[in-house]
Amino acid sequence: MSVAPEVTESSTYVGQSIPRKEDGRLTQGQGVFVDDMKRHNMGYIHFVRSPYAHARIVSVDVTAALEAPGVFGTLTGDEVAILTEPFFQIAPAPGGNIKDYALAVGRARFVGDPVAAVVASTRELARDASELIEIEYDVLEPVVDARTATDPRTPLIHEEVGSNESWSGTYDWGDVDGAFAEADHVVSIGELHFDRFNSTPLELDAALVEYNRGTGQWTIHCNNQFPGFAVIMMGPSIGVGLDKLRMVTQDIGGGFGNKITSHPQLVACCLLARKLNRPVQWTETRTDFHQSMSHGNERWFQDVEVAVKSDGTMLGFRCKALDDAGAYLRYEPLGGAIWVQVAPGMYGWRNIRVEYSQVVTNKAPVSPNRGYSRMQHLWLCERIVDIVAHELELDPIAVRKLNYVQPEQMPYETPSGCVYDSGDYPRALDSVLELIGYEGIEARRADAKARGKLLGFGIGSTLDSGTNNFAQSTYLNPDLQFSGNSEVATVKLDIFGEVVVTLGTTPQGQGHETTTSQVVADIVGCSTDAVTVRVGHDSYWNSHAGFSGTYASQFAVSGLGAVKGAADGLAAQMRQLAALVLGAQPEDIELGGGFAKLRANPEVALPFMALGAIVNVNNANLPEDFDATMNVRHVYRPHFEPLDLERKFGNLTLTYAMQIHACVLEIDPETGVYEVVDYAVIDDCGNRINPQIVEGQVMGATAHALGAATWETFAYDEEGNLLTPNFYDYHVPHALDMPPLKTGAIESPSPFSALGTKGMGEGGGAGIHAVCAALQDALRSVGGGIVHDSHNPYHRVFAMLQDPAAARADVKVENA
Amino acid sequence: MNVEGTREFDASRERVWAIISDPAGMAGLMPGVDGFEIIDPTHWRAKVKVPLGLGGLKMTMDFEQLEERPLEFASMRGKGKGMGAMMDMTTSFTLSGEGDHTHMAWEADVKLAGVLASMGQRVLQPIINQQVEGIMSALEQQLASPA
Amino acid sequence: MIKRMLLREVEYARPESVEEAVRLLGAHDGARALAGGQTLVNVMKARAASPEVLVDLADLDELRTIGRAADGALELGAMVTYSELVRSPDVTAARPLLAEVAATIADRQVQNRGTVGGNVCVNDPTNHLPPLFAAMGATFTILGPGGERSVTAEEFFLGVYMTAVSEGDLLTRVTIPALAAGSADAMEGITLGVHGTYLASAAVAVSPGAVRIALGCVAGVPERATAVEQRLAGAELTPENVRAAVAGLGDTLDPPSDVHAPADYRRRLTEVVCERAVLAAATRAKG
Amino acid sequence: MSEPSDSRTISVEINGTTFEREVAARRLLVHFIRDDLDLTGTHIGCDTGNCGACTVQLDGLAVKSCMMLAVQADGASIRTVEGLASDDGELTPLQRAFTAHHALQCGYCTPGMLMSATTLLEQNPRPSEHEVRAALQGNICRCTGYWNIIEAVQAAAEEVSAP
Repeated sequence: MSVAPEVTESSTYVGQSIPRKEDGRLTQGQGVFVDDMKRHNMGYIHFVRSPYAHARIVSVDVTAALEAPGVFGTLTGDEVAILTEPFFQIAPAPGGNIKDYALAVGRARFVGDPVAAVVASTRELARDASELIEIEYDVLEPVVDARTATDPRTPLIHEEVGSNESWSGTYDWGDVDGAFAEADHVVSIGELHFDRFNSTPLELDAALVEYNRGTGQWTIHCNNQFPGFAVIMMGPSIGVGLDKLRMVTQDIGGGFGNKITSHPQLVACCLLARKLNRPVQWTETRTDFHQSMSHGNERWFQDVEVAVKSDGTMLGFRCKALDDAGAYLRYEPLGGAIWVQVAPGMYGWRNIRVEYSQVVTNKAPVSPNRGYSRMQHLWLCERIVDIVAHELELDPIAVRKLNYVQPEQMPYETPSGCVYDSGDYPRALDSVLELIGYEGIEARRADAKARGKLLGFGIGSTLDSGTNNFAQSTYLNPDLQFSGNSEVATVKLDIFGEVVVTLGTTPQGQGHETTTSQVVADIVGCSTDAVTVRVGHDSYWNSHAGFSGTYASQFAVSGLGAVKGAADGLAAQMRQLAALVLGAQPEDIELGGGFAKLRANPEVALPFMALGAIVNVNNANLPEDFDATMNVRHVYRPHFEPLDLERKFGNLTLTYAMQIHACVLEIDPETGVYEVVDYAVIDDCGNRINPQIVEGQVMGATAHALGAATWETFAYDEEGNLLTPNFYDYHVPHALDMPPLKTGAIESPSPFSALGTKGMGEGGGAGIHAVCAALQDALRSVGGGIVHDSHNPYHRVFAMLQDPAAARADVKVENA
Repeated sequence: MNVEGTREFDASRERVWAIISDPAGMAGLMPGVDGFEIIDPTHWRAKVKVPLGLGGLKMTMDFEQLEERPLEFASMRGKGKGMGAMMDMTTSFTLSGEGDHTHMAWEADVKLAGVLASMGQRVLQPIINQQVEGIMSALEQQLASPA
Repeated sequence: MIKRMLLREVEYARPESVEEAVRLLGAHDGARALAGGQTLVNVMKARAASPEVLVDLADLDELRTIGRAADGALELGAMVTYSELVRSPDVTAARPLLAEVAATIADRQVQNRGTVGGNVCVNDPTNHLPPLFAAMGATFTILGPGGERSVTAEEFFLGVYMTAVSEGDLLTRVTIPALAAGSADAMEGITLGVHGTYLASAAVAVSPGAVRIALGCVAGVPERATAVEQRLAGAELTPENVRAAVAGLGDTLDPPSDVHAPADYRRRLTEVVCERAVLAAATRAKG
Repeated sequence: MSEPSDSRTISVEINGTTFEREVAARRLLVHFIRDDLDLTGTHIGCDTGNCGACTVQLDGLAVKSCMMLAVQADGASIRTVEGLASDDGELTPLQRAFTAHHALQCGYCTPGMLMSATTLLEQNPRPSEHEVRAALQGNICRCTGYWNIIEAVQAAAEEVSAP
């Protein structure tokens, strides 16, 4: 029997689950990941990292290491401080005064902070030599709790800032005080905590860097997923123009945002390639990654107050948000603005005030992680709904439906000026309830009870906002000159009629080669097999723009928007040429099946090969004014209106996909151990180019959420040691840990994107919300503990079982 | 990590004190001491090999006497550096008791950095307990033998 | 200091007889036996340990056998892998629980390489076999320069990563008495994920009139719950009796805290898994 | 006699070809395969033997090549992902099922997954869903959540076992 997915009878490739073009090489071990590449005489880099969370670097002595066998050279923080400028800071002063370099200069600020680097002829010899680098530290008191970071007795991490606060600002929309005056109930929650974790892509950060002495140009083979951002950081630091930094990616083994901020290591690699005049290679270890790379934003929500009408309608909320950025601001404080994309969650709340502040701590720097900054805030919104429902004894499902933005309100402008493009949230909720079999939930609860288990049911609803308006950065720093977004694609017709597509993106498993070929094949009129999509990103291809990369749920809009623009352009040129050759008008020409045909008489046709050849190698007879190149570069730019910085108001993202998750779990009341026993997800990301790929993203993000909800955490001790520094203690769920899953989809096309698509891939955070909701539901019958943390290991659940009063002590209801 | 405990000895405080206040005496009690060197009256250095089945954890420990009230109280700080671990330990002993009986209360504040600190939390406490047990048993044994 | 993944220089030998292995282990300071390597190689990658000489036991076929002694006791060569335990008819006949537990150690790949001898010689408090063997009343046969000796579990496990196998010694065999009529074993644990690292574990062997209980994860060695054993000796193993006997067990323990389980929680878990293991063993013994 | 030494000449058969190389005693099997033999389909994703990206078949059993020294593989027969398809490029049912069921995204864990799953189907041609999950437990995937992988393995088993 055939195991191929069913291809429906359809005139288009778009909308079908065609098998992926990428899979042939990846299932045969023929993918090319960075660590697979070798160069003659290359050196292996080993970073020596600080074992202390906070320490003055008294001295670094590389003498013995330089004499060790096979060693080519070293790099120290002192050299880096001479050779480079500190990285550009997004934050305004004083947070922007932070001096961040490729290696720690003068002070180590987290366990794993790279202090020196050594290069040798083999991996083992580099590692051996690293033990000979003598570093003297003067250990300082570490700052590990964001809540005490600004206490005057707490040591400063960056003295040039004058405080451990890196950024703060108040967001105030609607009439918050009025809403509270109008409320029948005010529900308050003392403190909620969104935990620190990340998506731990299986491939680690890596680079192979070559330096061309003659041209002063570096070729950086790497797996950075946002090369546009990386070079903006690297160029000014090294003091070179961006064309000197040729960024090349091929297959990337997962990214999830975590591979955006490798620029400090890439700069160190560049300096070493130049200094040692040889190719150098760096591959991070798992422990390096956990200790130093891209933790998700840990966030505290304090003094949360919600204004509620007696029927459960919520008028809005106010709170403080305290973000723990870790030791350096590598992409931060952007997290301080990004959440505004989804300020009211999926709800019609009009009055919101958030006093946001961000502090630095002696932990690994935070950087984007799947659902970046929105996930934290959406978790807060979902916690608000479930806690309010619990306290006022309302049905969380009814409260959601009552408070959701309604389909007839679409497109909907939120209090912060963001525009939710389309969707039917109540319908999606009904769909997920049907998938999970909600009508039988009480029978299942009774069955669980008979087995001594506490059953819990919970919903998590979430938005997956995509295609950023980078002007959001000016909420943080009005002097920044960023706005809009951009992505590039080039589509050309080669001499033998092959359609070749070059992207600016850096896919890490999202199947861009496949979905691109579907869009192009439909427009140009050929099969997807006839479309070659180049693997990865290469800035020499000149098919990129300032925001090129793969991050923040945008490919289906920005990437495919660029692809469509370029393919439309090429198709127009092909019609133009065919018309010229066949003596017709371009509008008389139809493209299909690899031919340009006369609409009126399809027998009269030119194969693509002829079109490609005429322009490229047989062009003597073309008219002088014929300007088709058969090579079309298109830059996609979404339109955004200017922001109102005073009110922090305006549209920050183009599309809003959404997901609703439903979770059924059972707690063993004797131990707090729980198991997710049933799970369902509904996704709506507008038109789907390839439904199977979309479903794959939904599944993967769900798995991340389930991992983060129960097992995955970057936990630190009081000394700033990371207690989960690799997969031994950082438990990533495996095949036996996964519950049964049902998925379903709704398509609400976006009115704002070229293909009716919405970017997606980050909606999985809803799994965290759903598990929290289900735990709280299960605890209802045994004292009503309130879930305060996004991460609930068994011992935390046990504590809520043991002392429910403590677990709800800071939750209060005031009635008007 | 803070650990503490008490121990009773059938010996006079003078005898207990004589051993624990003498760096060489202390070194004699510690399990796995490979080498020992007195730098000055308040500083000494020991090469220690904690016997672990996986190959033994070698460390060079620098000790410094912090405070001493004869027959009553002694505190010291030991800083060690070895493969995969940096240790900074402050420990103190308080003695009380009359005649041929000594009550010892001890406590130690152990700070670790390096691979053991991040990966060894689960086994650290049992290892420290093993070490302390080793020291106390050795002390007991020494006290049991004729002075 | 933090970086991992690559071993220090090490010398390697692959002896062809047990005697030669013992000679090599004795002849080189810092020599260590390499069994399946599923812990040792990892620890060496982390450079948390670096033996100077590895004596690979792979070619010692006499350590790879599973047999039955005249009295029916199960004799497991130190190099028997977990996968071999799972598949062995002898194991299934003599102590079926051992096969069941072996199937839950780490994962298939580790089960294919990891060995009985490696598991007990490492004696990590979270390992499966130390408490299980302690409960089953296993004896351990050690070959050293002075000849062969056999020790009980109480004598074998000395501390975290420490056993009676000293430098120059080689564990050759673990012997486990066959289950007598009316006897049965059980092991219960709480793990980090399905089949993950134990946060708490209890192994129990029930025989007519007696219960042996060994707890994992609470100390450097498998901890015998002797007070509970005494309370249950001769008692009918009803849920009520077992619960009463286990009550207060946690207070007698001094377990470590870590990121997954604070000490108090581990005390509680240990009581629960102890109770469940006794009841499970009792049920099997009846069955 | 076998006296200790810091390197050894080993002979290993990999995907049907015998390689004889001198290798340092401390070299991990995975680095021998990837760096010395340039068979880069076998991947590395962790330091602790948890992720399974380096899984290969050693004498017919799935093992993690990062938890073995190359010298330990002396005399062994190894199969890596590059050895799955036939010489004329025909993919195995499992490889085809991975594509058909979208069982991979970034593809980094895929070689290890395929080696674990291939071993399972050789030993147990009709595994239950639980047996599939248990066989893959030692392989971490961060993209798919495993559901499609499990489905692909079951589909391949069905295809192979179908009369």
